[in-house]
Amino acid sequence: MNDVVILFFLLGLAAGLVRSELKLPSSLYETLSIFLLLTIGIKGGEGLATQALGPLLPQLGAVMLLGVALTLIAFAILRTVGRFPRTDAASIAAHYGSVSVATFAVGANWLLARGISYEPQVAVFLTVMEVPGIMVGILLARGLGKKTDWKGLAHETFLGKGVFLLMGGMAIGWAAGPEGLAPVKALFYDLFKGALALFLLEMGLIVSSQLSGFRQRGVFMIAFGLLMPVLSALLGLGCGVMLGLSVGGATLLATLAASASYIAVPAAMRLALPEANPTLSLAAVLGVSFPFNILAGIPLYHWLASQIVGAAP
Amino acid sequence: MNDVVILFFLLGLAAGLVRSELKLPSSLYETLSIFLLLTIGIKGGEGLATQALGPLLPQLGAVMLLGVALTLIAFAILRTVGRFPRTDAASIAAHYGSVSVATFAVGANWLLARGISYEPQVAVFLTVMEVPGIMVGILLARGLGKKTDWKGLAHETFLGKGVFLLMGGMAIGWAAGPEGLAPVKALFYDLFKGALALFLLEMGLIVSSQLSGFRQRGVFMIAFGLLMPVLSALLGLGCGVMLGLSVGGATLLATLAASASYIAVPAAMRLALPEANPTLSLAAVLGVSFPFNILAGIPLYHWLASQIVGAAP
Amino acid sequence: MNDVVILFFLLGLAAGLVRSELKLPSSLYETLSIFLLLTIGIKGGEGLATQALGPLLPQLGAVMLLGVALTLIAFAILRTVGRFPRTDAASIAAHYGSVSVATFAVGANWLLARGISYEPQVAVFLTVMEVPGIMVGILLARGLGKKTDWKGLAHETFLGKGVFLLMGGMAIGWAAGPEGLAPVKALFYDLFKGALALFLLEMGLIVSSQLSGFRQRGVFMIAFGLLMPVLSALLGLGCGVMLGLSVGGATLLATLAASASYIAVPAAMRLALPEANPTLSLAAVLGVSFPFNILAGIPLYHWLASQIVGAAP
Amino acid sequence: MTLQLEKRTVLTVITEAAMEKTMLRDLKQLGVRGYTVLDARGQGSRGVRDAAWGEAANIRIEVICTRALAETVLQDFLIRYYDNYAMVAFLQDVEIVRPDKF
Amino acid sequence: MTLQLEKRTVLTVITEAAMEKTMLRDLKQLGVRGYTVLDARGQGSRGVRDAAWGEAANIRIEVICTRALAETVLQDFLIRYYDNYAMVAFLQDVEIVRPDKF
Amino acid sequence: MTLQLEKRTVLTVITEAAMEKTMLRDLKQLGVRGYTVLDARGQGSRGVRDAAWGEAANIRIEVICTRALAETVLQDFLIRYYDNYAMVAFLQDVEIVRPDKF
Ligand SMILES: Nc1ncnc2c1ncn2[C@@H]1O[C@H](COP(=O)(O)O)[C@@H](O)[C@H]1O
Ligand SMILES: Nc1ncnc2c1ncn2[C@@H]1O[C@H](COP(=O)(O)O)[C@@H](O)[C@H]1O
Ligand SMILES: Nc1ncnc2c1ncn2[C@@H]1O[C@H](COP(=O)(O)O)[C@@H](O)[C@H]1O
Ligand code: NA
Ligand code: NA
Ligand code: NA
Repeated sequence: MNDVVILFFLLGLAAGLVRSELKLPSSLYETLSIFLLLTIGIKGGEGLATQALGPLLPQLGAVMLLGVALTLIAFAILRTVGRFPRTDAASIAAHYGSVSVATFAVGANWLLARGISYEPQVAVFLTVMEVPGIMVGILLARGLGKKTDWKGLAHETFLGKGVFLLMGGMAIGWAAGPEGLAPVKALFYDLFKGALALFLLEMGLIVSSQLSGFRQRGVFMIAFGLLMPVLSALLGLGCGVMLGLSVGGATLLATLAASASYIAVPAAMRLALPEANPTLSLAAVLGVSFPFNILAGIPLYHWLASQIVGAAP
Repeated sequence: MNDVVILFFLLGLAAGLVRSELKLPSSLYETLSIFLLLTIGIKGGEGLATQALGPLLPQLGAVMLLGVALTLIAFAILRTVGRFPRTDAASIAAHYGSVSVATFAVGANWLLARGISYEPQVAVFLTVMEVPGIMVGILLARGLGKKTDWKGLAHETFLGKGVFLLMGGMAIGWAAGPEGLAPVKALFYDLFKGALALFLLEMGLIVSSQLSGFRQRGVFMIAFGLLMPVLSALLGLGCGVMLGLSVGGATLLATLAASASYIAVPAAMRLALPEANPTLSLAAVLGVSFPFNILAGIPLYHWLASQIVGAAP
Repeated sequence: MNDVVILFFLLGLAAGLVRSELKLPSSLYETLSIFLLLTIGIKGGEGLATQALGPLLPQLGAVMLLGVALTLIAFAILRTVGRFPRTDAASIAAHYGSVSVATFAVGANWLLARGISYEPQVAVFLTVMEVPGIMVGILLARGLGKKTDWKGLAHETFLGKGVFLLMGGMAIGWAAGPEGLAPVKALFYDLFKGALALFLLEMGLIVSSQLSGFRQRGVFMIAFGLLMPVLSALLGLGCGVMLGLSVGGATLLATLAASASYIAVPAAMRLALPEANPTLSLAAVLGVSFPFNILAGIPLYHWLASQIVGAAP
Repeated sequence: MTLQLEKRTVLTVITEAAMEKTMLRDLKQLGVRGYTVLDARGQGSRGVRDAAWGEAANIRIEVICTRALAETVLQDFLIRYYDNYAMVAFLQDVEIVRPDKF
Repeated sequence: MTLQLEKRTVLTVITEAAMEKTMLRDLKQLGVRGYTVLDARGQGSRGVRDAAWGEAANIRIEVICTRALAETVLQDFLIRYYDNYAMVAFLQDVEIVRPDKF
Repeated sequence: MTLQLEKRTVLTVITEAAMEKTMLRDLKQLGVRGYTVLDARGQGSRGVRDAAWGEAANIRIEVICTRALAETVLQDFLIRYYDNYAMVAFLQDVEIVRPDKF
């Protein structure tokens, strides 16, 4: 749990909380996120290059269904227990039905630091799980009416920076293979952890800036931000067992399920459901669920995975 | 031909063509180009540090003449076959008489990946070949009249970022020598290929944004953008043989001759020949010649070089 | 003395002096300074992790007193010999009583390149020595009146980017220890010298832009900018001997004493002593003392340290 | 030769960076022939918008056009965006040359 | 529905980047409810301010408010900052919608 | 003490980033005593100018000066640059303090 990258997150958080002058240039943040997305894609693609792609398709179907289920469950909880208006509930649910690349990176790093391997296709899961939350969220809020610009939305989603760089990196990793990638590994692989550390420094700053969002509905949102990830992780673990993943793979799928989007989904919701309150969802996602996942969730999900996957026949 | 850096170029190109949201921060692009220029200079200087500089001077004279010849030939073709107005012809010719650092970097990388060595002074050729195209282009358009601000232009050219960083890097590499450079090689040498990959990602985006320039005179410009590099490469090879370069050195000199400037020359032409259409030249240089050179040209020039240099007495 | 990083400084200086177009993106400068501050902190913290912290406190007291003494001495010289108005003298004195991280980095790099070790707590000295100069400078200008916003100033100083990143890096290095840091060393340690080289390139540009500040009081400021560092270094050496530091440690403490702030102090003075002329102090600090220290001062201080520390009983 | 100055209106919109693409598309549909965009930060009734993080940044769009078109665009943006997005908009008179451009 | 335009004043201040935090705090104390900040470079009586280096950069602050408040702020800034800092300030009339915001 | 406001003119030029050095030199030759520059992107009759790539970026230059000088500069820029460069320029009235500065 005391991975060094986490210390950078805590430093950023502290900087924000004590109102230090510390601020990273916005182009550094953008550069680091491009770097992380590309590298995660490349690593996944490199792994896929060495195995048959046949069994992948049904697995992708399964994790997309998982995303749909998570969105629906979150929506139900937010409507019934939380008594949120329809649009707000749908928007928050979309965040939790989708995934966070930063959480995934911390999880993958956590496993690597402990020498635990995972299936390369989990990086593909990351890519496809960005989408269902957004689609289901909008359907829940708007129904199947014609008002939503689905074409524009599909464009935003599939050609947005996140999905495009993940898929592009995957294509590069797959096409180049381990040997072809050798010349660029000094940049993309050797510096990955350092880049993740700097990125988490900025994440700490971002998280601290979202905490004021709890002024409204604080108690419920904090509880939801803690419990929804655990519930999602359990479903993710179940899905992982079903797909026959290793302990590492199941841990990462649980981490993905538990993670909530704070980039792609907020942007999509701003455009598709403008009347939904963006402050509430970001406060829950960034102020509670992201820190919980990287500080306590990942070790917990790994412990659960090793219990369940070990026990599975 | 399937070097991994080329895959990044194709990814950037695809991103632009499908209108993805992908965009690199402008300061990343600037940082990468500073990095590449410095490193190319340093490597060249390091090489020069181990050899006598005497024979260099006549070689520099020869490659400058080559640049003059290329500009004149391009101008003649554009005026006679293309029937371009004088100023447009002169401006486009200046682009093709000059060189492209990015193309050079891909060429050098291509050779290194195959273990083919080249003379360090080719980096010096790169520097001096930036200049003649600009000067001759302006002379062709304006004659020897007094209207051109030659002093300002010389300042722009020699003290512009490109030439200054190349020459400065060279001075550093030369002064420090292989041992002195050791402490900074982890940055400048080990990360060179990764940085080139990211740079080519952006180049793909830039190329895709120039393709609309073919609305005017498209067919001619595409043909010119394909054939002029091949013609130039042949002249470059001839010059390389004359100078007694190795196969690697002759390949790189051919690549330099074939390459066309898309940074220094457009900027100089904007100031010196403002009435020349900048869209046309950039479309040809970036939309045709740059991709052609890095995708097909370099292997072709190497094949030609190995035929000719092997055959030369 | 011909360390390669110094060559980058000279290149930047040359670029500025010949008015080259060379300009680094501001976010690159910011990124490099964040990187250097964090790394210096991390390295210091890593060193501290392996030793008892008990003896540190009295040492910190001693170096803070050193900072106070340097500020008072500089003020006395500027008032009596320089006949400066009270506020200007106080402001310039504050710069020289404080320290420069860039100078420290060059000094540490100089020692490392020669295999000379130094005590890790010198990085802590760097942090605490930023402060006394500012406080004493303001007291000298304003007296103990109530007009100064001490609270705001303390906030600026302790939570400013510089001190916060140094202390934060130290905390990370200390908490993670050598093994915990291993995953991020490829970024923070291996690239340190390359990053320092690029940073000094920009420093060269900045220095060249400050030289016009000598139009007023040029001769005196140049003399002060050369002699004050030497005097400070001697006091720093004395302090180092008193604290029982090694030759390397004493050299670095002398370098710290000799260095003058050009980031934290100017910013603090702008706010606290707005009527002080900022051009004068920056010209002396950046135009004279910084280049003197990194080009000639550090070797000189090391030579002195080896004479004195060797001779001390 | 004396300057031929004509009056036009400049509409300035300060809003969320996330809206850039959408609003520029709207502008074109409404018949605007040019615009300029600057990156900005700021504070207003919807809190501080100042972040390394693109989602929480602002942009400042400037459109020079006829009074009538400026009012049409402002009206349209008011209805479409004012309630749900951080947004401020204002009009100013300006004098331009080359009136055929705007 | 026709646009309900009202007159307000925009105060623009171009000054040293180092003053951002201080001036924004002053603005709030003087009762301003919103502002927009842009990064800038430039030249004036205090020399060129154009550097990678934050200390030598400029910012451009824009505040839309009532005429009276704009004059109060300008007066206050004149006294507090004009003598010792690189600074330029000016007022312009603008037309806004939603007058309750400013 | 009441504010002593005087009228001046602000000339705004939006043009290609590549022209920055040249135009700022021209401004000084024409007698301008200060200017402010912002980085910008945009679209106009010469296409989209919005790129990571410096060659395809815009800048926005702002000059506060007397009406007469503003018109002289505009006239000069019109003749020298308008035909061959992406460029838009406009004038606005502003009220300033410290009239000796402009
Ligand atoms: N009174 C104002 N003056 C200048 N800019 C403002 C003002 N109010 C708001 N803004 C800008 O407009 C953005 C959105 O405003 P709002 O919708 O009020 O949050 C803010 O982030 C500021 O950049
Ligand atoms: N006449 C002017 N027009 C536009 N901007 C100006 C003018 N004078 C000064 N500035 C800006 O205001 C800043 C401070 O001006 P000053 O206090 O005169 O040095 C300069 O760095 C410029 O960015
Ligand atoms: N109507 C307009 N309103 C605001 N900015 C404009 C307008 N037209 C052009 N621009 C800006 O001026 C630049 C050059 O315009 P143009 O010469 O028409 O291509 C564009 O890239 C825009 O940034
Ligand atoms: Na999820
Ligand atoms: Na060429
Ligand atoms: Na000092």
